[in-house]
Amino acid sequence: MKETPLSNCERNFILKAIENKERLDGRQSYDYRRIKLEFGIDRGCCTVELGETIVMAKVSCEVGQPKQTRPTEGFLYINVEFSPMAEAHFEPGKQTEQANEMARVLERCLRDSRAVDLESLCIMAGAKVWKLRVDIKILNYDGNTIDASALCSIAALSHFRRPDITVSGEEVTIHSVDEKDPIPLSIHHLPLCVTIAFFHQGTYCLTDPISREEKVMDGKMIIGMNKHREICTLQMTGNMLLNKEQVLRCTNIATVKIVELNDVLQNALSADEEARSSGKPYGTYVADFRKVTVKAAESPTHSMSEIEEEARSMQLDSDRMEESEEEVVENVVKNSWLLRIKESKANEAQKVKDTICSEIDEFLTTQREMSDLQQQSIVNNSSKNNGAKGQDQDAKTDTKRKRNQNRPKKKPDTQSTAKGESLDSATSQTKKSKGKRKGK
Amino acid sequence: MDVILSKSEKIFLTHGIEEGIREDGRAPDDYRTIDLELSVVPNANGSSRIKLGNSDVLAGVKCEIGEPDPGRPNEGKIIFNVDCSANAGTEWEGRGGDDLEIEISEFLSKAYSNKSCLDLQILGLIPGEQCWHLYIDVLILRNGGNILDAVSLAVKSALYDTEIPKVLIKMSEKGQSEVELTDNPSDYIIMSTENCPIFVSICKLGKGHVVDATAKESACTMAKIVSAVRKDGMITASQKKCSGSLQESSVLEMYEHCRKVGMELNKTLISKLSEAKNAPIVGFLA
Amino acid sequence: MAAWELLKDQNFRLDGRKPTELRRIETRLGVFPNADGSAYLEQGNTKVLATVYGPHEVKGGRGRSNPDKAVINCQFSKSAFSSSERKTHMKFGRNSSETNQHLVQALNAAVMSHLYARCQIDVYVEIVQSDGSDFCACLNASTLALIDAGIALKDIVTCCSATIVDEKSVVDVNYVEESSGSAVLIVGLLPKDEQIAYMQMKGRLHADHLEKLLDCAVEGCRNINNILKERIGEHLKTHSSHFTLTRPATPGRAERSRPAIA
Amino acid sequence: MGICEFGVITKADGSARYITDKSDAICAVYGPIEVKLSKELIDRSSIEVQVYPKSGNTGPPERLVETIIRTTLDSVVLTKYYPRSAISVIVQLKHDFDLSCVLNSVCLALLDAAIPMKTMFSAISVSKSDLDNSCLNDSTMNFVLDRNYKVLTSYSNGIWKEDELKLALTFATKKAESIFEFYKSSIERKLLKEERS
Amino acid sequence: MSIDIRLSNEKLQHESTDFSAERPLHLVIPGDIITREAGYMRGHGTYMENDVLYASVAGCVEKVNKLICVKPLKSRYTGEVGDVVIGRIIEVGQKRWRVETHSKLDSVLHLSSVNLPGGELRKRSEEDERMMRNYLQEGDLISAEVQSVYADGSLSLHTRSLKYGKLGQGSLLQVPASLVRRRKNHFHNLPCGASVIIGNNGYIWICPTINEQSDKTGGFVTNYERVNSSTREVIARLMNCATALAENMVVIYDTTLLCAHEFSLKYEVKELIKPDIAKEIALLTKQKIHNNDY
Repeated sequence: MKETPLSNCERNFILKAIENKERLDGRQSYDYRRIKLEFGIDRGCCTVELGETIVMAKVSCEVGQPKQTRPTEGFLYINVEFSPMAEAHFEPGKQTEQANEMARVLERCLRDSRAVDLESLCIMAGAKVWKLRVDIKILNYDGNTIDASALCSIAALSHFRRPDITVSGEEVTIHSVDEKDPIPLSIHHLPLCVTIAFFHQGTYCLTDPISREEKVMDGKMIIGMNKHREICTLQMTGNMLLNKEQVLRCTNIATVKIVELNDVLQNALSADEEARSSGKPYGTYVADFRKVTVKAAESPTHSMSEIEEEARSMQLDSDRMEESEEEVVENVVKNSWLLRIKESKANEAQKVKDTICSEIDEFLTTQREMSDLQQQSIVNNSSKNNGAKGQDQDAKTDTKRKRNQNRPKKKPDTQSTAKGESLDSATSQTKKSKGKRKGK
Repeated sequence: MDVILSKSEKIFLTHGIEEGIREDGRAPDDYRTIDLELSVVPNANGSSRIKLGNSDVLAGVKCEIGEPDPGRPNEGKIIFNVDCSANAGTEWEGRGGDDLEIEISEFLSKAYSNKSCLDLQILGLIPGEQCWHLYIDVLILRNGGNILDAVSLAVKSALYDTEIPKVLIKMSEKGQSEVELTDNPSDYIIMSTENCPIFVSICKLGKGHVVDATAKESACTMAKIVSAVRKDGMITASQKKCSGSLQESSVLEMYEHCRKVGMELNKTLISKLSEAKNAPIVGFLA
Repeated sequence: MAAWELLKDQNFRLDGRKPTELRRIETRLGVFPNADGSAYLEQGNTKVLATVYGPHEVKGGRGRSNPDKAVINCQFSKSAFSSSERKTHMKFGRNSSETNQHLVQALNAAVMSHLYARCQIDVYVEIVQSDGSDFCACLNASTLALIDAGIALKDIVTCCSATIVDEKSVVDVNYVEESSGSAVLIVGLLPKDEQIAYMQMKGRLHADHLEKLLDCAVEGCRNINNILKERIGEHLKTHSSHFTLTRPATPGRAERSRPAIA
Repeated sequence: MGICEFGVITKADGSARYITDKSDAICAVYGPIEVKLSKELIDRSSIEVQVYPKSGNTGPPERLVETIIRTTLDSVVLTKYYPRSAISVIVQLKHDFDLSCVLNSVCLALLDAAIPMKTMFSAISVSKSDLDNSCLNDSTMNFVLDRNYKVLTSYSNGIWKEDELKLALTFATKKAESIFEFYKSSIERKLLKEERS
Repeated sequence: MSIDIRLSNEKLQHESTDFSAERPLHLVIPGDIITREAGYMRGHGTYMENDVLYASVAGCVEKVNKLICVKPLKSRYTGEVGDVVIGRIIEVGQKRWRVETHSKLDSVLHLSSVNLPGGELRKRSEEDERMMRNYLQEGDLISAEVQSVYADGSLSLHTRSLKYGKLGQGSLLQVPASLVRRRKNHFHNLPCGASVIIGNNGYIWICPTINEQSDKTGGFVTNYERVNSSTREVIARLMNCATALAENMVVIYDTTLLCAHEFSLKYEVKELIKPDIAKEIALLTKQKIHNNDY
């Protein structure tokens, strides 16, 4: 079966929506979809669901000969396969360009950044080493397979236990699981990937694109990074042109997103440990970011600056980090994360209030029928404060509708330029802050 | 390169050869100008570049220590590998050149399999355990006809240029022999390449036959005989190519022709090689 | 070793270059007259041949052709004797197919492919000798070959690598520096508008250092671009005498060459 | 009995994940879809089956399972309704291999994809130890039974005596009953859920 | 038997004389600004961005009134109506032939655009369609004129004049199309004893002298008679001269070809393939035509 191309009207619709900072699934530009990690009964098997995208990784190992040039290093081989299950047009066993590219990016991200300690995989120098193999299978395809695969493979590698061995002279005994407890791999850091898709010649960018967005994008920037803000790989693909500022902005976005993803990974791993120790066969963990950033979701213009702000604060954090010990580093990151969680769990009414306040701000900037709206929103505000938690959703749609009613009054161009300005100001802000730091 | 010609073009070309006037004015046993350069690839132990008319070939020799063949414990090994670069034309893209690559490398190993061509004993280090492996990689950059002759010239020149590092054989504490490379880079051995064969291809077009056929002439060739000729006129390997059939008398005639041309070609090449060894390297910049 | 330390103290690199100094660049256009375009490029000891065939009719069925623009097809290969250790190059391996893809990506940014609807442009690159920054040399040579073929380009896409040695960012990385394990950034740039058409980084690098390294690579691209421009200019000058005769003498005849306004 | 989840593979026309104590399999069904010219059948649709192990490549054991699934489906699926088309069944194992689990996941996925079938089917593995606790023999017998408890396919390992086979069949029939019950309740749940949304 | 092996560094270094000084050329490379002034028309080899006209190829700027073009040193042939081209049939299709003319896309020759044997105004029948391969088959060479240029740049050819049609015995040579000078006539019977057709697409056909009256049959009567040795030698000499001119980037038209032929007479034909001699002849020719200021 051949691949069905995206219809032109769909294409235009998606592009138009992106121009208006809206996405098909109602997410905000930099939101990830719901992430679910599920570990297998076996060690080293992990499934990641990123929205509808499903990726499965399985780590296996065998003993083999090392390279002559690197006699004390083991191997890490990554294989990516698009299962015909994921799309009817994927041919079984065929190495597509896309799979090839993914495998190379992941290899650079995990192997060339020395995330997995390959020297610890050496059994006997020059003769025997462990060969690790990560098989990644895309079971359901709905875009952003790289981020999902990176998360999945590093989770599987962290989860994996290799058989224990005893070396006596020239002989190597590999112990079965019953004889000796298998041992975990030595992993130095946890690199994860964030993909940023670009549209309209690089004017708009999104994280975690779904497949329909991927079909209309100009290109993407894949950033592999760990929580210490160390970039592990960078890869620009597709037909687009970026300037330096855009590249640096990408890394700022990635910095924020990596912290989120890293947290998901850590929580999932500990969830699995917990489940296993309590006798369950395996553990699962679900994270939904859309709730966390609800505030941002309602005011698109603010989200960008917000994320930049966050990146900036994190940069400041990291400056402190470099001076202090590693443990402190973790704490700082965790604190900033906890802060956000707290924020999200805060009083529902407060949230709604914030939303409306931000709306008011928006309207203030465009200076249109301010008083009228304020009255409206005050009415809304009071009504929602009275309302129960369950009504929150309705309330939001309510405000949205009202906003839509108001929208035609605004000129679309002014809106977009206003956004552009705010973006620019945001970047200049970051620059300034950097300058300050340098000054110190 | 595949050249398509119309029927009348072929007739014009064939008649010309029968009359002894080739398309470019050469006589039937004239070669085009051969450009020779040695040591073009610094990363190789020996290398050469041969331009024969429009054909362009690069050959590199690399020495590595490996195990000898069990049947010949005292000898080294030579391994031929031919690569048809896509640079030569779109038809060699991807797997396009594979067949030709195998054909040429097989013919090269056949021609060099005769013991008298190259002294392989000199490549032996520790009998039965270690020896030199000479990897001879040929890169065909442009195919302007008569590629086989050009390849053989390049291989012979590259071997002439090859400097094999000298090694010391020591006895280790365990009583095993060990090979140690000398630190001095100017300490090397050179093989005698006097007896290395050169290919001579003779193409039969109509009633005449020619050496060093151009791409167009190859396209009208009915039968072709390729022989690997040593400087003393001995033929170490030969093959007949193309679809046409040959009578016994013309086969013999062509072989004789091969021998004659081959001896002359060997003589000219050998005389030029020593000169080329000391010539400055120009490479692809000229 | 002592000499090495001395070099390091004096702010020199292992091969005696300053951090922002490029290796010597030599070029030659039109190496193979049978091709539509060809170029040879030396970047220090990395030596590359590139050939362009086309634009021509799409090969392998009309299904592959694009009615709006050209299909660019790249094939990269590396001769067995190119590096210090002999290695037969896998034409269909993962790495080479990735390199092909990346070359296409970078060239697509420069080629005005809408002018060559339904056509195919083949770019073949052969590394004759390798000493680091292979991809950069390949891309630079491909650009030169495209120019030699008279294919319309928006700008001369140039590529340069950068890495960090002893906490200093250095440009145009050689093999020794490349294999030292620190992060290597490769940038393909359209210098006219300073637009990045290709970017790749491997190895680990703190995000704060990215800007510095990026600046370094971009600067390198700009310098390479200036050198290439100069070389193309020289080539043009020595080979353009025929224009004095082929260019139209009277306006009347030239009017036939209609403008390419769509 | 196990856990069943429908619609896991959203891109497919129907899919199901079936988890038992022993195994865990995902099955996706695409169909009826366009068929390759070489596989086209004039009077019915062709059934393509692909089975992928949890890691590594498809090998001979998977090929065997593919054949078993195909022969079972050939007799169950009403292929003549969709001439010149293909029904593609893909199974991905997430844990150890178990034939009955794979086959049941296929049946559930076909139900989800609403591919017309003559009858539902259930697969049961019976090992000798199921029949006789004292038996340490690991011979297994796999039955695929239709709605009327008639045997569609069977596949055995080890040595089985005739009377043992009969015993195994009655055991399987009993188990099949509960599996069909399970199918029914799962489908009911799924339909209810769809109705609600 | 002649075998000539030379070392690469032995190549003669002729100092190249700069002729461009007489008529200064405006040379540009891709990305160079041609003009910032408004009001110019964008021609081939240029593009407009933010009201600035840039070059997209490396070559020479040509300004004709308000139209600015950049002509590259060499490129694939871009056809214009009325050009004389030489092409090779590569496919026989339904009612048309596909012709390779070294342009970016294959050209077509419609059955309706050829003269069929037996009269110019004969109606094309189904019989003719079946017989197409008998007229022109794969590999055959034709001379033709560009009838029209399609939107995608591919050419439609015609041979509806008795001077065009299938080519018989002779030699074909391919040179960069940019070296061919556009002339009124591209068919020449040279006084040295051969005919030459210089196609605008860079294909040059050299053949025994065409007899004006009897040979103009549209090429459907093929002559397989042996060509005599002296003619052959002239053809070979002309071939080598044209190759020498092309390799040294000297413009090619009847005058330069004759000029080179004249200079070559002091050498034997086979000596002309030696790169040094070829270069010498090309440079002499170049000098001469510049001095005469053609």
